[in-house]
Amino acid sequence: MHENGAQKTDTLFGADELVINMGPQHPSTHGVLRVKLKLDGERVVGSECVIGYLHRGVEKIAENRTYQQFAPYVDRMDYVAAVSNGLGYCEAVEKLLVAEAPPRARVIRTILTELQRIASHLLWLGTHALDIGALTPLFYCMREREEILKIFEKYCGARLTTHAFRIGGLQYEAYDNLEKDVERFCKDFESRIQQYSDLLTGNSIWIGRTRNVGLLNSADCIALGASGPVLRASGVKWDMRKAMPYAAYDQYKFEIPIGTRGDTYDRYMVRIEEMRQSRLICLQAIENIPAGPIMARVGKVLKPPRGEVYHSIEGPKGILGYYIVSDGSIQPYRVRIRPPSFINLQALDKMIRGHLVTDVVAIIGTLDIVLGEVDR
Amino acid sequence: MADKSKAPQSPDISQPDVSGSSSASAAGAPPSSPAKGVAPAPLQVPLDNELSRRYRERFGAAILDALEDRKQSIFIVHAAQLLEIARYSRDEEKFDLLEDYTAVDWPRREKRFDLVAQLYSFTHNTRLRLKIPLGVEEQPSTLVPIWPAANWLEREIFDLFGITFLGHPNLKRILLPDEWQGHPLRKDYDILQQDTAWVRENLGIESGQ
Amino acid sequence: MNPTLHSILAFVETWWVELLCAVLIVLVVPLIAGYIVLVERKVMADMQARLGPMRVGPHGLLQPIADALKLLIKEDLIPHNADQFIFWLAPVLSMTAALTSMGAVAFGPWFQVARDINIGLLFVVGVSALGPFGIVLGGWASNNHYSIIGALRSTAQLISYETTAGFALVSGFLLAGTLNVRAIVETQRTDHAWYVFLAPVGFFTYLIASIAETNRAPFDLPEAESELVAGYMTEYSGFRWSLYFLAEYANMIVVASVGTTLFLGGWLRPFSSVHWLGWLDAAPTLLLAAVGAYCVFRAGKQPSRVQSLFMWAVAFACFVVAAIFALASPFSHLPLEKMHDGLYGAFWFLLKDSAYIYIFMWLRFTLPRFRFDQLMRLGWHILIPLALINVVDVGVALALSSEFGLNRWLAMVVTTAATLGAATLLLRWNDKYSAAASASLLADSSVVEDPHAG
Amino acid sequence: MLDSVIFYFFAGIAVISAALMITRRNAIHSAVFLITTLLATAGIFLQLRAEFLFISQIILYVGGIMVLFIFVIMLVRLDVPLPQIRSRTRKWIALLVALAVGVEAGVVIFLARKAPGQGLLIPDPAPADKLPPNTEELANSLFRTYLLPFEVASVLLLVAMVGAVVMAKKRTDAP
Repeated sequence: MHENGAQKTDTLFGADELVINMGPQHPSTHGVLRVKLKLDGERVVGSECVIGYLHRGVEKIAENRTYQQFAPYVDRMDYVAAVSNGLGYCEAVEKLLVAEAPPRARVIRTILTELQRIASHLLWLGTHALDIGALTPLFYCMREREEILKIFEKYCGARLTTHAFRIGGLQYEAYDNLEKDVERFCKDFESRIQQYSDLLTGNSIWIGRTRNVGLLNSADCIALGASGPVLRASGVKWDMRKAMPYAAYDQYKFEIPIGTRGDTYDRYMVRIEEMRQSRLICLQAIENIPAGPIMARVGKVLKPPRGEVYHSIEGPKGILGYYIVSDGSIQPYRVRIRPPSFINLQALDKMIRGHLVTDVVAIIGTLDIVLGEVDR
Repeated sequence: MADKSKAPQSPDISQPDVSGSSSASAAGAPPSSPAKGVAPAPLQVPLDNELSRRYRERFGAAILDALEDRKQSIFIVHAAQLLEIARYSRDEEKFDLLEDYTAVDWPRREKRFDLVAQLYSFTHNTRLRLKIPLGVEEQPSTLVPIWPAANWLEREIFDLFGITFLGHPNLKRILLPDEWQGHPLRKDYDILQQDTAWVRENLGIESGQ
Repeated sequence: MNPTLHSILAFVETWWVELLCAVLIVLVVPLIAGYIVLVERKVMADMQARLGPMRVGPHGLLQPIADALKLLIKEDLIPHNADQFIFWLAPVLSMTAALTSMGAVAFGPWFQVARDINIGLLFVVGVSALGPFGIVLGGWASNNHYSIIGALRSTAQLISYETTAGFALVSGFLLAGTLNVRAIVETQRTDHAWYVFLAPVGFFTYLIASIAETNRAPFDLPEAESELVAGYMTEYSGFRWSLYFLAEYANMIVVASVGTTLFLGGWLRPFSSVHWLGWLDAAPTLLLAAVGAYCVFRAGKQPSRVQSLFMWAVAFACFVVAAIFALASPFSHLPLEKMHDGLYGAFWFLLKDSAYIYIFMWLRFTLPRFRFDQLMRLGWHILIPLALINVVDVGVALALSSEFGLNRWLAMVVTTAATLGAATLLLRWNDKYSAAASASLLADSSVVEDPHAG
Repeated sequence: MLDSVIFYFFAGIAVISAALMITRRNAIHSAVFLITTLLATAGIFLQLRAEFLFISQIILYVGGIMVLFIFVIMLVRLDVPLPQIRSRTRKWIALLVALAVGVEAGVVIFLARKAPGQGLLIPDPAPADKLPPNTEELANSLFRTYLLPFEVASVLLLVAMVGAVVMAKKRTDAP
């Protein structure tokens, strides 16, 4: 690990701190995150994240595309939750246009977004468990995620970067058996969640590896801007879907799961419970999908009036915000994306202080970051 | 590009006189608006509610303007008093979450940049946007002591816009390599532009495009 | 005749069985290890709702051979700053230790290299304990921090769990009264009990310690891939890497064999002293015939001619071996007793070995990985005291039955209960301790503050 | 014949690697050669049919102590070449000690030659299958004949170990 290695190698357990690099090529940094760790023995005394390896200048690209042309780009940020990204962007532009998607479109958007939330959490669960050394949950999670991706594929032809929504509503009508597919998935899914719980929730090694690891209390969470499951696990009962409902969330009943200690185990439990709640939302939504148009009349060429808008949704990883400034032309003057992973990652340093190197892996996992979104 | 048209019926909104003609001026409903035929309500209106009055009372001229754009509150504040306003917002008005902090470049304006902070209050479930017009040479004070979340966000602004924050604990580039020249999100940085020297030196290729 | 030549010839004449066994071990163990990998992947796939290797040969049966070929022709890299000599030496050391220790393992009453060595099992344990030198030295020689951390972890882990394993084995040795491998198995026959039933605590502590010693999950910290990339093997590739890999699996066979010999009755048939269960002797024949029949059944469904031909070949081999077993069985009334002992012994021994290794795999796919402090706490705070108490308790039980004429089984039940009681106390104490430890960990973490963080 | 081939093989390895061990600059290399020496000595034990001694040598010295040695070497990074000993007096002392050991060895061999069958050279070793099982012999002498000295020695070692732990603990607490 010559260049990937230690800068200071006097003694391993001596008085000097040892600096090691984790990443950017490391199995557990979920892409190309690089963390410089200052170690005292195996104890972390400081850290610095080096990011930007995947920086593509998405915000700059936005200024050179029309509003519709930019929509597919947002899928490439958090590529494991492309549908949620698309929802946030489309709704933000709709707000800028002072338009609103028709009810049918909103309900279908809600269904797909909740499925996407489940898929994102499943991928997180699998990789997080893998980081902690449990091999099997990954494959179970992939099995269920596959079902969701199949639904996406049937709906819009794409599985990963879906570009499922359009500004103003939907391009595609729901396919014939969408409700049935979603229902079948939801029916199976309850018992599948139980399988993960059987493997992990009560497992004393799992508890030993996650309890009291990476503590972050609610005050720190808010100060550091951490949102989503990280915030809820620290005991703040807050969810953008309840606080400022968007899409069709105001029509459905669901609970906001919260943790008590704000440790890795709590975040695990919160995400597991969120999957259950998402499943409930899906079940409620397919009960009654209103008939009607799926696209608002926004016109082929979008020229939003001058002004600016900030719109944020509860993405699977936290608050996903879009700040769009229009100068009245067909291209946005400025698009700012508030990436939840980027801001949650700030909390890493606080969380890993005093823990062992081994725990760093668990804590990076528990933050549920996607580097495509961190670096944009 | 920014001052192509001026909608006839709109009052000139955002205007702290410091900002030039190119800053976001108001527009009425666009031709493609769904509410055709109905006289469109103006999208930007001056804001005069409890909150804005409290802020104005407290900070007087430092609140350059208060307005509402698509029902979202915006305060335009003076950079010199940013820190006090931020502290007041957090402690008194309970805007405890700095949701986002970014900048917009208006190259033709006298004060070239707008810093834009999105605040959120868990207590009142409300949002507030602070806009801080900023000249090229101006250096705003950092918000890290108020909201630690500003740390990376300010680094990102520094990286992509070249705005320096006074008192920031670790102000260096975050997304781009440390030695990179130029600030890509400025409007005069072309989409195809890159630090060719850096690319050649560090990646061993002629061009990153 | 030349005296030197003469003595060499005499040597060969006396020792030809042993030499043959040794050659067989060196040649066959890598192959077996390769197939254990295949089985592991298949088991893992089955547990994880997928198929595993399917492309190379029918059901991936030729996968190990393909893998071996790939590893042999892969480029062999030695890092520039590595210590060339030790880097070369380390994997060889690992492999040598694993294969040498197999010399004293009795895979059946006849199949054993070092047959009369009267420290038998101790030899296996001692020599296999040399293997970790390969890990430690390899990790050091790679000149890579991940490797060194892996090597350090491996050393600490080895020292901790070797002790546990040793004490667990002592409880078995006490029961057997000998160290000789064959004598141990024979005493289990005459005692009418496998020692797993007489010393269950000993067996389970050995089971855990043996998993830890072979660096298998959940104790695979020296090579924890999500933390240390590949630990001590990070810089190894190609053939050297495959030596490490083979050594790991050979070591699994060794520890499983030790456990099988001492606690699971070695090559004895289950209930070997119960006469009406004699029909169990037909089990190998039936099992092999069934496997052969399954292969015939699958042969028609293979996607290509070559694959179905291969399947037929496997079926044929199964039938041939089944026939040999049938010929050697007591039912055939042929005078093949020595062959019967050897074949059937090997069958039961390998069956038990496989079951033991299956437990390794099962745990690997089920459990998350320990953290290093947890691993050490488990070793030093629970397993070592437990194994020690168990040794004392087994001794007490033996004394009770031999000096005071107490029923042997009763004595064992009483002392095992005492050991388990002690284990419960240990666990409770440890829970308290670990809670305190994590509390102090958090207290520490708030002390360090670095303004330049982020 | 074969016996002497095996003996000289092991003895040669032991001597050569011992020499290499003291001449290597790199501590890990030295450790590796020390391991080789110990293994070769163990081989000689095995040839003498002292099986228990052989395996104790391997388990305790090679498997236990040397692992700890290497652990410590890796921990404190002794793998950098150590400075040469320049002190003249130390060189003289070393020479003196070496001479003394040499003389001692010579005397032992001389005496052994004088009284064959009692010293190092056994003219007619007993046939291998007639040897008493030496593991049992060893156990008997340790746990029956010399039980008290054996236990005293164990207690002494225990005390030494506890003392070492206590001293080591003090030192880390002091600064």
